[in-house]
Amino acid sequence: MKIRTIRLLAKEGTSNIYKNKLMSFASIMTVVAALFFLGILLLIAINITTNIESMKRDLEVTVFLNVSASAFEREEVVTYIEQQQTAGVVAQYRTESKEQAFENIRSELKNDDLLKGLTVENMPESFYIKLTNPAFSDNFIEKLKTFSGVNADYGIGYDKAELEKLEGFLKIFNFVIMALLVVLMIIAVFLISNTIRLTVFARRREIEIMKYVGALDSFIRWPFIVEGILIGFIGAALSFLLTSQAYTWLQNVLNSILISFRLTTLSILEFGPVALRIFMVYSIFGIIIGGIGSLLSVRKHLNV
Amino acid sequence: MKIRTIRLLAKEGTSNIYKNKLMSFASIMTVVAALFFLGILLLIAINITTNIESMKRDLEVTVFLNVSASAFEREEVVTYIEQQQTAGVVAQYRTESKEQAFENIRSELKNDDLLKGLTVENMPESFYIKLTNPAFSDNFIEKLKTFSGVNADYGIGYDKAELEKLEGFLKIFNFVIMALLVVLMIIAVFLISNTIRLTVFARRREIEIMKYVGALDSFIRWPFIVEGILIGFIGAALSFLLTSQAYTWLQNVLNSILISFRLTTLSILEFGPVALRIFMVYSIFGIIIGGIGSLLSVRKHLNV
Amino acid sequence: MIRFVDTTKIYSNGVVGLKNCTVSVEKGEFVFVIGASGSGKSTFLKLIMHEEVPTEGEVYVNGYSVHNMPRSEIPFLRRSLGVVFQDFRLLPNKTAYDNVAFAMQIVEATPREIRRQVPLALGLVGLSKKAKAYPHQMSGGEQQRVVLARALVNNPAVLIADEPTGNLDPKTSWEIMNLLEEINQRGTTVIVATHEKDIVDTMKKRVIALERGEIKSDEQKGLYFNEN
Amino acid sequence: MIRFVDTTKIYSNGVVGLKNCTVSVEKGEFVFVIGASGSGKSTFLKLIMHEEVPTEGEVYVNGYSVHNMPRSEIPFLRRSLGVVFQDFRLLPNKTAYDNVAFAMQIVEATPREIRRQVPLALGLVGLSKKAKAYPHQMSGGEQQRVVLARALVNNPAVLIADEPTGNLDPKTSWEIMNLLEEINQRGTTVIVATHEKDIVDTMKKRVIALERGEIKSDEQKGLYFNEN
Ligand SMILES: Nc1ncnc2c1ncn2[C@@H]1O[C@H](COP(=O)(O)OP(=O)(O)OP(=O)(O)O)[C@@H](O)[C@H]1O
Ligand SMILES: Nc1ncnc2c1ncn2[C@@H]1O[C@H](COP(=O)(O)OP(=O)(O)OP(=O)(O)O)[C@@H](O)[C@H]1O
Ligand SMILES: [Mg+2]
Ligand SMILES: [Mg+2]
Repeated sequence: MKIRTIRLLAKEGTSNIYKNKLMSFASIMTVVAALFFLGILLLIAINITTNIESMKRDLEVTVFLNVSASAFEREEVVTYIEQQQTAGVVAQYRTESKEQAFENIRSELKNDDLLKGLTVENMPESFYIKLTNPAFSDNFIEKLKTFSGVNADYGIGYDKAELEKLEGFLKIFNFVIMALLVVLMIIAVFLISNTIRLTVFARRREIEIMKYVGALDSFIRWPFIVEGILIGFIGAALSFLLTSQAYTWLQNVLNSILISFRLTTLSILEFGPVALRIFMVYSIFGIIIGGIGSLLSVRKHLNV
Repeated sequence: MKIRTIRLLAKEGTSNIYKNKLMSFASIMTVVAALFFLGILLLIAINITTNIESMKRDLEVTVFLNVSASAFEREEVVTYIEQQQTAGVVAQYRTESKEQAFENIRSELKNDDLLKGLTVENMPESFYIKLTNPAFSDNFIEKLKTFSGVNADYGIGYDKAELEKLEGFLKIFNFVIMALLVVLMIIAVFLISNTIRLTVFARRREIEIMKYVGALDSFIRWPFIVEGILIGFIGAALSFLLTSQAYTWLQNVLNSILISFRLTTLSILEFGPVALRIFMVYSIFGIIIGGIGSLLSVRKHLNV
Repeated sequence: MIRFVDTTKIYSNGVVGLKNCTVSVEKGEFVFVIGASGSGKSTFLKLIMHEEVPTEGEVYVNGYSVHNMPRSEIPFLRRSLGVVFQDFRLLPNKTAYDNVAFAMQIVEATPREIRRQVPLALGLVGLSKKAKAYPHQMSGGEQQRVVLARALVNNPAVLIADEPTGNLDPKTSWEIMNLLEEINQRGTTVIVATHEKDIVDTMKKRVIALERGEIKSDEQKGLYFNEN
Repeated sequence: MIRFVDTTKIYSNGVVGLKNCTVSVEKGEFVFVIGASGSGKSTFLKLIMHEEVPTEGEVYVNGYSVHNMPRSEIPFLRRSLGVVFQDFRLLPNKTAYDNVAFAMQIVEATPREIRRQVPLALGLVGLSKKAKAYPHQMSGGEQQRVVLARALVNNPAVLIADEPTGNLDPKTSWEIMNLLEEINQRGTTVIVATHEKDIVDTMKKRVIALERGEIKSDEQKGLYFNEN
């Protein structure tokens, strides 16, 4: 195929978008609708995953020192924790002194009767350590147990049950969202190619005429493919704009709800950092479905 | 319009579905896809709401009796609770005896040093009451406080914070899901009517010819409307089948995940009880969009 | 019956279809409209059936004033006309029979009338055997005759035929012309745009000749216009 | 050049389009195909251009054997033919100019050739002024001539015309026929299906007459078949 023919076919495909306004509009809008919904769902999924992951990270390892631990023994533990912090295992930690422990238990028990045997001195000092990743917990806890200052009787607390619950949620959620996304993706592909098929169908006479005049399949096909790709891309771009607007709005509303319910541990992602990736996903998706959808739709009518 | 004409037009609309196979297929599939996704999302929403609601109901009112409460005082409280149970305010309740309380605190504190001042006798008896609706909690707690046997110092426990957190979640969730559903609904209407518009567009020549031969608008319009309604209904029925299959499958997978993660407090709704309602929603939605979509699409081409 | 008063039709792209045309056709007349390709014959006929509306001037048909007509009356105007379109305009999804029947269904004829009239009309144009064929399964001439059958079937007051024999062999053309004459003798006004010199010359009917949108001549018992 | 060997075409609904047809047309001939409406003229031409395939028998065109032809060669067969379709088949979204240019674009002609040839072809059929009009903006005869221009523009080895003057007045018809004869004299094989008795009788070319799908006569310097 000669270069001027390629250029001709590309031009043809482009101008067909204008010439078949209604059909281009329908196709573009289908792309916009499908991608928009896909994108919003994806963003919600990312938000929920991120939040559950951060809850998992917020789980603390609780370590009690022996009531009688020496300053040296204490120092050993602190050194180890800080060294692990440098190594990137520990995210942050805080200590609870004997005095604080006593205060806490007193306010917790309320009934002074129960406090009879308790003094500041027989309360243990404790550490609350957040890990950067829950996966480090087992090794970290094993190692801590080896320190003589650590009270192994109390056990080193790490809310395995809570962790597992969160992981369970995450797994369910991931599963549901993956199922939804896959289904939605299939539906999107289906709807878009359906629309393209209809628009090509409406022009089947044209395709036949071209064939009757002696055009090669490729000569007929390429303008449609170019048209499909352009429609996919335009749809993706519009959908991206719509998504960014809708998401920003959603983010504002949700943030104010979060604040009014004091759910400050939850946070909503900004759109900016993911914008480029979303745009890429949209474009690639739109272009591929548009192009392939056109290709397949045209093929059926070429056999005359 | 004569009755035989009405019958004729209805027949015409029905047989057009066969005659324009590709276009009917495209429209039906668009309805199926849109309704299916709408339905799955709706079912997920119902499940999550139900679960959060049931978590809210699982919150317990915790009441401590005075350590020295008499049997009569205790009876008063029990009577009141049971009376409230008959009245439908209390869902269920359980008691914790002094012995159980002692055992619990012992295993909780672990360190025997701390238990020095505690005996079975100076432990309080307690009640854990689940309400049928968290909204009853304020009144119920106020009333309980008036009993002489109840230890008002300990406070009557009711996890307001937890409740508010759950309500916060619920509100966010409801908001997001409503936004999604509204958007999805708009998209569905849009996609379906888009497809119908394309199929009508492909037949605009026919419409024009009918007009040129002298047909009244209504004569041309009705077969299309019948066709649209039928397509909407067929789409709804297929979508319903698909939804019930997909949901049942999802339910099984999720149930096994729930079990493997011991998240037994969560439960997945059965499809059966909501089936009829879902079917009605689908049908009405499909029929209305199909009919109105056709009507509007045809109108444009009648002006010749 | 049909009256053009200083009618001009200019298409949206500026092309003149018809210019200052004043003419009238009385009930029961048989009129040929002739003229070179692009001279405005179809435009003339399209104005009668309200497919196009005049840019200037007036058109009256069967008591309707076509130039400013409420939308709702257009179907009734068209029902009083039987039209053979130059480009056929058959419904692609209907058989020959159903295409003809359609014209009766829209005027809410009884199924019995339809069952009697449609085969009759198809028989008149010699297509009884093609009743079950779809338009794309028929030859050009066959399709053209189905259109004629559709135009005839309701016994319209006026029959408008735009080159009804363009795709027909001379023998069939003559049969069709004789049919039109017979219909005309039963009282129907017949207006035929045609290129068939033979037929026009032989039939000796009124001939309206168009040239570049203008009426060049209008003669009773006219002959096919002899170009230069 | 073109050879039918005992070719039969039966359409999917059982209708016989062509029956046991054996005939050949040599390079440079000018052939009229005549016959009543529905006698198989278009079927005959459609078999040549591979729009239909024979049910039985063989068809050879320009060295291709049409009856069993790989898909990929069909475009090249068609490019060796210029076809005037009975139902026009113009691309609705392209102007007259672009429709004609399209036939050149598919054979990858240079833009310069296209700019030279297309106006020439439109001029030959008398449509220079309609270059920018879309098909729906043209009269029947104008559309028909655009189709002819498209068929001519690539100087095909064979020109196939299915009633190329069906929508044309006698004068224009004659101009077109003279054009076809001229093209034929320059070496192009011309096959014309037509109903125009006058033209066939005057031009005294080879005439193949069909009747119900069968070749009834095939005469050099023939006359329009006199029915019965
Ligand atoms: N829709 C339209 N838009 C623009 N121009 C048009 C339109 N329809 C017809 N014309 C132009 O108006 C003129 C008259 O057209 P018309 O169809 O009336 O011719 P005609 O006499 O029927 O010709 P033919 O014998 O070829 O059918 C022609 O020049 C044609 O190009
Ligand atoms: N696609 C088709 N399917 C079924 N039957 C067909 C088809 N095309 C043509 N026929 C039938 O085959 C016969 C020959 O048709 P053809 O088109 O060859 O006739 P023709 O000689 O061109 O007639 P005309 O002069 O009217 O154009 C006719 O009886 C016609 O009804
Ligand atoms: Mg005309
Ligand atoms: Mg033919």
